[in-house]
Amino acid sequence: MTDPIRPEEIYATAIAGFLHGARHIAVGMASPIPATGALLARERSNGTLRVSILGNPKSTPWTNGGAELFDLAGRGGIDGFFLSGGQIDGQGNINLVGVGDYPEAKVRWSGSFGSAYLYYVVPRVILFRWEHTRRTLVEQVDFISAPGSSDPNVYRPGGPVALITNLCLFDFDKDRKRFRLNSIHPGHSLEEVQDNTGFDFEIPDQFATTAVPDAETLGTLRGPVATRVAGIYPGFAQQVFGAAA
Amino acid sequence: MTDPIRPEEIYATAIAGFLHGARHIAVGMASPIPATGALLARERSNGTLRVSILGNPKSTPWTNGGAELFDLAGRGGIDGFFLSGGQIDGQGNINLVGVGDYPEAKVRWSGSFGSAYLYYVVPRVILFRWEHTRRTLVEQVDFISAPGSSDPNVYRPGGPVALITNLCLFDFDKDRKRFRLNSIHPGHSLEEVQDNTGFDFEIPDQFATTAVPDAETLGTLRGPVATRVAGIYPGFAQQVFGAAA
Amino acid sequence: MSDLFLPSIPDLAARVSSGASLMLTKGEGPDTPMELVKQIIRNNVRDLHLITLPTCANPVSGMMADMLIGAGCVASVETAGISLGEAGAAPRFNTAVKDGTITVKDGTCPAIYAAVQAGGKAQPFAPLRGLIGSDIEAMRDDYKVIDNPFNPGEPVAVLKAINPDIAAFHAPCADRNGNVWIGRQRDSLYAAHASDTVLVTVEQVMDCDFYDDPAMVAGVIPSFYITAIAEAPAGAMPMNADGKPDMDQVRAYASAARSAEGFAAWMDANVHGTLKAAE
Amino acid sequence: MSDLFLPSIPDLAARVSSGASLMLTKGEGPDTPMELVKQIIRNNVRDLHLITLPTCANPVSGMMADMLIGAGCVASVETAGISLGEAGAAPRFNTAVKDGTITVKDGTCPAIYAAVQAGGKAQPFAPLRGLIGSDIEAMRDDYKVIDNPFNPGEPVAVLKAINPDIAAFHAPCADRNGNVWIGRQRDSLYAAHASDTVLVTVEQVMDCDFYDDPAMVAGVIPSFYITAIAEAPAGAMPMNADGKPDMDQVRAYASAARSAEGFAAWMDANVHGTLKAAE
Repeated sequence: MTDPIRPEEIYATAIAGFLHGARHIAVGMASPIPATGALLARERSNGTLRVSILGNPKSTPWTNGGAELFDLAGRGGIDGFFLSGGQIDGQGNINLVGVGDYPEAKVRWSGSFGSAYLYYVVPRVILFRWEHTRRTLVEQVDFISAPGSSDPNVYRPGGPVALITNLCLFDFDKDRKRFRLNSIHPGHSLEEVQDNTGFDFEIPDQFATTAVPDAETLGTLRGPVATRVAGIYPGFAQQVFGAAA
Repeated sequence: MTDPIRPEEIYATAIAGFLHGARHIAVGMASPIPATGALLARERSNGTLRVSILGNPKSTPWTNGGAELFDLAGRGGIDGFFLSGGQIDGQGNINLVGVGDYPEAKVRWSGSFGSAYLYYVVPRVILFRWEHTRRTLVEQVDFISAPGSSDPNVYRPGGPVALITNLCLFDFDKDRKRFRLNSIHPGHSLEEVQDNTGFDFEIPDQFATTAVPDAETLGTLRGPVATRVAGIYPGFAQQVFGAAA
Repeated sequence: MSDLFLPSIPDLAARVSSGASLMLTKGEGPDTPMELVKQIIRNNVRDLHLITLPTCANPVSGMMADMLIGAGCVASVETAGISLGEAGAAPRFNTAVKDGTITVKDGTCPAIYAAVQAGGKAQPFAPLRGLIGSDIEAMRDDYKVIDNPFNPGEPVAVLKAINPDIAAFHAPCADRNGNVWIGRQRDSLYAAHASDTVLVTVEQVMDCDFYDDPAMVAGVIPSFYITAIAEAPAGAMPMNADGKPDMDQVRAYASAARSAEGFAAWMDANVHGTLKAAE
Repeated sequence: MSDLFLPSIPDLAARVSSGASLMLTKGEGPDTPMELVKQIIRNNVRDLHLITLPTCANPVSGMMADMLIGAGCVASVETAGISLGEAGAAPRFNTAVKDGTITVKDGTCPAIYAAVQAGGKAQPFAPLRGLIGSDIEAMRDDYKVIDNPFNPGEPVAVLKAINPDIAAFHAPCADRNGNVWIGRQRDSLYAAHASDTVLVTVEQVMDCDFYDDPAMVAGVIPSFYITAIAEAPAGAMPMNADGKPDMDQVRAYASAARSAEGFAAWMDANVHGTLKAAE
């Protein structure tokens, strides 16, 4: 009857779970799954959550240029944001610049974008990296675009709360400055997670299997969320939801 | 045939003499004679001089709020400005705050406005104070809203070039940090200037009588300049030019 | 309709508590929230820290600040200038300074702008050229002089960022979603970005969304900066909606406010009277 | 007509000399001055210091930056990100970094914005929270960490102000007096305020004065910031005037530019070819 649940729907549902009570979530460029999660949270918020999706003037409200996102975030007006990294390490440091000795690079990525600010000031930063390998989740990043934590004298109301991959969901333990396994996605094992993670992380006695969306959530995702996503990421929406813009 | 020349016309003509080659002059609030001088210079500039008259959105071009004047001036985009003072002293310091011991005041004026910045960055600041008395032109101001000069390590491309009163015109000698008599207005004497000035100033061997506007200048003043002034300072224009807005 | 639209000016005024810092803009255009300020006065609010962006030296903005000061609502003022513009000095302000009943933090326009823009950007402070050697710099403990980190030996003033508790202004219109159109009266936007609570009165609420119009949206403060909006036609008077002040009204105020008694009588007739009549 | 209107793109491009710092905006809207950039490339300009405000990571802005780099016009890049957006990595940029043929000053978006806004305000530097502990801060000699003058013991990053020699962007329209309408694409305004020379291509010049229209004027860069304007319909292509990039063209570029040979052939056909045909 229903189409099978797709991994993207599980990830988006997990992401939405971190956004309860938020008033304004921003989504960076080229982040369709985080956008889907944020838009799911928006549908559940009864209109109280605003989602600003960067990269397209039509989905952002700024009237003072692109700096306004950062200004607003600095003022505490952005509750959640999403960051990825070519490398992410066990301390939550992210690298968006490249592999190898800086400034030359074996592999060069596009750059750090707003990470070296938003990671410090947005209270709920959700890290995502769909490729969960020892290449991406490393012991120590080659370049710190933005650090996972800061000394106590540094102004830092924000930081990572979670890391989601194609294998599992980690929480970030701010006190111990390391990741803790929260749940493993259906069909994957602890051994698989351990084999593919380049950093140490805490394994609690109890951890769950990542929840799959229930019928109501699926209806929301495949209905109003899919329609909105199709307006912004038509290729992605077509592939995941079969939805046309 | 011609109406007698009014003092305001002499002052405005003298002011215009300082504005040759300027591209953009700003005029502060409630400064009708400086505005008249600037608009005279504009008529003579063949359209190359812009005059922004503060206090009325219609006569200012800003699209980034009131800060834009100062930002533009800091960038070198304002060539001339006008400042007055409840007190002006022999070092070119101006006081727009009050008489007596700060913060209490025997007399309180409205405040320093933009003086503590524009006086530093606008290359040609023309001081004006129509009441030339020992009460206004003092040895030392009670409060320095903005100093006439700065130490060499302070960023200061701008500063005073002249002071015009109802008796005379002073130049400001930047090297010696004091005023030098330039010319005395028709009908007034050196003795009168000396008796009414509270600070020492240099008296050169030769000084002129302030020039009265020639016929062409008078025609410009009483024609296109009067019309523009009437749109901004209707009461003043009526009184000086008999011009209606 | 957005839930930002509260029914009345009293609802907005109720958000202004004694002891708050309150920012008013300079009143060059019809941005003077006079009806709201009258209600704040009626509420007998005390110990406000009034901050002018950067002056209240146009006839109606100056009158508004002068009324607040004369009514005893204000403990301190940070300003680059308070006057009634062409109607002369602000009599209650000048008297309060002379009597020492208010504290003045004298500033200069670009310093107030820079500190407020830093506040809106969540920067801790703003550097600014100028200022050095002035008594403005010397008298302020929220201004300091540091060595320019990129030009050692050059002293540069730094100004603590300003984040007012409350900004209040009038605007031409809001849309049905609570976006406020200010056109190029952009000081209102900077005040809104910097302030924790933003109270706006508007001439009218329009049944549209400014984001649908590329021209209009360029002059908009987005709704998420706004705490509450009240529709208040003529809410800026004696500043007319076209930006021209009614100078007869301002001069009548200026004349009355020269004495404490005259001010009290004028306030009775023009501020408290409207309340008393309603009681 | 204002004397800002020069007849052609070559007149504008002639103002871009080797060694200049050149700011490009991020290309979220149709602000990509592609035709002008092509002419800069044809002029064989060298040693540009390219500064992106704050990225060139949308398809057409990234392509423009990548073309300049691939053509050898660029000595160094200050950026928070260069890519072709959904068309993937910027191949010539990535290759140039790996080969060490350009220097990259890696930044972060709000730091570039803050430094450019400080430049536009003639502030010597800008403080910014964040940054501390990142290699971005560590690697830059124009970023320093100082003690917060108002909160001793708190380290704060300060960024040297950015004042590019040249800003170049495309805009929807200019009026007959040389005022440029950008709507809410306000990064162009901040680039113009900060830069010494401002080169603008516009879809069309309109026979009006934007100052006569209170809605339009809110989205205007005043003429006195603008050095020269050329009317260039479709001057932002493959960014369409409605803000939608022609992704087929961008993908064709991305595919060709994967190799040096493919890039050279693409440039011959799409940049130099247009000149050769005219010769």
